[in-house]
Amino acid sequence: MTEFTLYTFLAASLGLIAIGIGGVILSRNLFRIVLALSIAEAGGNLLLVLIGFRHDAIAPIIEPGRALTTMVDSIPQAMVLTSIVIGAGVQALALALAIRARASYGTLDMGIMRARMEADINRVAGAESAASLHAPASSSTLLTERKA
Amino acid sequence: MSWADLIVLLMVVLVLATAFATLFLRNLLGAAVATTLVSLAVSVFYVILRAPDVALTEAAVGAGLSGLLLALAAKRLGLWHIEVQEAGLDERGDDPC
Amino acid sequence: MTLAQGIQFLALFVFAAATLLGLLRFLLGPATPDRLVATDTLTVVATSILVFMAAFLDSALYLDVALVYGVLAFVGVIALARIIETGHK
Amino acid sequence: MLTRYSALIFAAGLAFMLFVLFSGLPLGAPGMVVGQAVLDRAPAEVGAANIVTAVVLGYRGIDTMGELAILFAAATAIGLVLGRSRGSRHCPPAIQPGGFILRAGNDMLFPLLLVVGLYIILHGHLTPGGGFQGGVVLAAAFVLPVLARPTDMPSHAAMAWIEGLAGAAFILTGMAALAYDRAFLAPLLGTGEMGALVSAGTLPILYLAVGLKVGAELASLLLSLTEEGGD
Repeated sequence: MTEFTLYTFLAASLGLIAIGIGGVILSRNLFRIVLALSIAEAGGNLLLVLIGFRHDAIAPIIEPGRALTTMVDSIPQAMVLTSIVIGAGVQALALALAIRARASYGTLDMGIMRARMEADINRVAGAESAASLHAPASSSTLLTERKA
Repeated sequence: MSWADLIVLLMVVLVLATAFATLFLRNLLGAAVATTLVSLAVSVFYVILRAPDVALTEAAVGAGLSGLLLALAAKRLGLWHIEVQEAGLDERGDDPC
Repeated sequence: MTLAQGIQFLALFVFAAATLLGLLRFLLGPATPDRLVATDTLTVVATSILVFMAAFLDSALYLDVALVYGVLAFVGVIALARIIETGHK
Repeated sequence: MLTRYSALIFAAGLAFMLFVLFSGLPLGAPGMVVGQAVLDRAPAEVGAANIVTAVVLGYRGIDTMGELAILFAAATAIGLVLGRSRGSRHCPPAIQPGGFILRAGNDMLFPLLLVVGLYIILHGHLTPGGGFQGGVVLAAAFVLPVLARPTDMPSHAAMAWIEGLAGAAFILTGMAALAYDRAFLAPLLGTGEMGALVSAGTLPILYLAVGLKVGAELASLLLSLTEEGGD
């Protein structure tokens, strides 16, 4: 494996991280945000394994009847193994929250969801303001500014 | 340049193309399919980097578990329904930005 | 060029052509079912790449990866196809 | 629009910064301060042919327990968020029954998946794989029939029992080491012969517990996603 190939790996993993983070920022759809998050995570894992790679080394598994030679670093591999499984758990939880959010607000679009959420908060706050003296004064102007 | 390097280049093209496809495909189910392709290429990367354990985990989680998870979630979110109706609904779910 | 080298070269050519054609269909595919079929093709190609890699690295350990990948990628594709089949109520 | 462009510039700048940072790394020749020590000592100390398994269970066993706890928390949170409606034990199936090809293929694939999953779990200390990967395969084996025949769901109670017993077995195996004045989760029972199926002391038992727990957890997680619950 040449030096050039290792830099190709580096470019791939950094590209995955950049695409993933860019997707998390750019997308307005919750489902797509979850997908972009998993891509960024794959890039980070690839980077960690790449750091543990060693020239002219074999996989860190001893095969009976084969002479012991150098092996690649096994610590990053063990960490990445943990990270991938946790990432799947995070993805499942994020999808469940997205399902819940869509059930509550009827949309997956972040912009529409934020507007409905603020309307909800305002309705509750407005209902309370009749009974309470400590109603937030600025909440209604915030909504009108957003809508304008 | 050995042929392993050529496979690396091939997989880099695959991984970057599918990662961009995840962001820019209008249809969200297609984007979900694209992420399973990303984990496919990453799994081949791990084998080239002499990490069969990690490659096995990525293959199992990325291809199997993530595919099942995304499919079931897409069913509950009604994503295919949105594509069939071609917008016109309240959800603007297909807009990438 | 020995016979083994020739076979390696041929296999590399086939892998490259299959991957690029599958990727093309995935990117161009107008509808989601087209993309799903392209994905299925690509998983089969990737499984054979993994098996070939095991031969190249001279270790049977990598065959386990190909086994699990071949079995589970099928499950994932089946699940996604199932949703497309009956997803719209 | 301004947000879009600034986000693009941010992502590109981040990629450039990371590239500058990481291009200084000694790629292909890592320092391996801890890694070399582990590679030197693990075969004699733990006896697992797979060094990654030796690290995951032998040297970082308590981290693996934390990982199981995180997965358990995620599965519990998903059950809580999606909340099955009370009283209706037999929810209407979310998906119509599958066609003949899917049902026949499922019948043939189920035993294969089961065997592959158990093989991956039990050979975790010899070949790549282990409890987590095998657990994922087992979960897929038990969720695929639900796609084919949505009417017969596996029972949640059985899965909860398997999960609880496997978790208890993991912790009890770890606590057994305390009785021998060893650290929590330290491998017991000697190392055995390198490369044999019964070797590496308690690592196969621990991985079996991990595999069953992860499999039951992920299967119940996926099943709670299939059910049309609170919404």
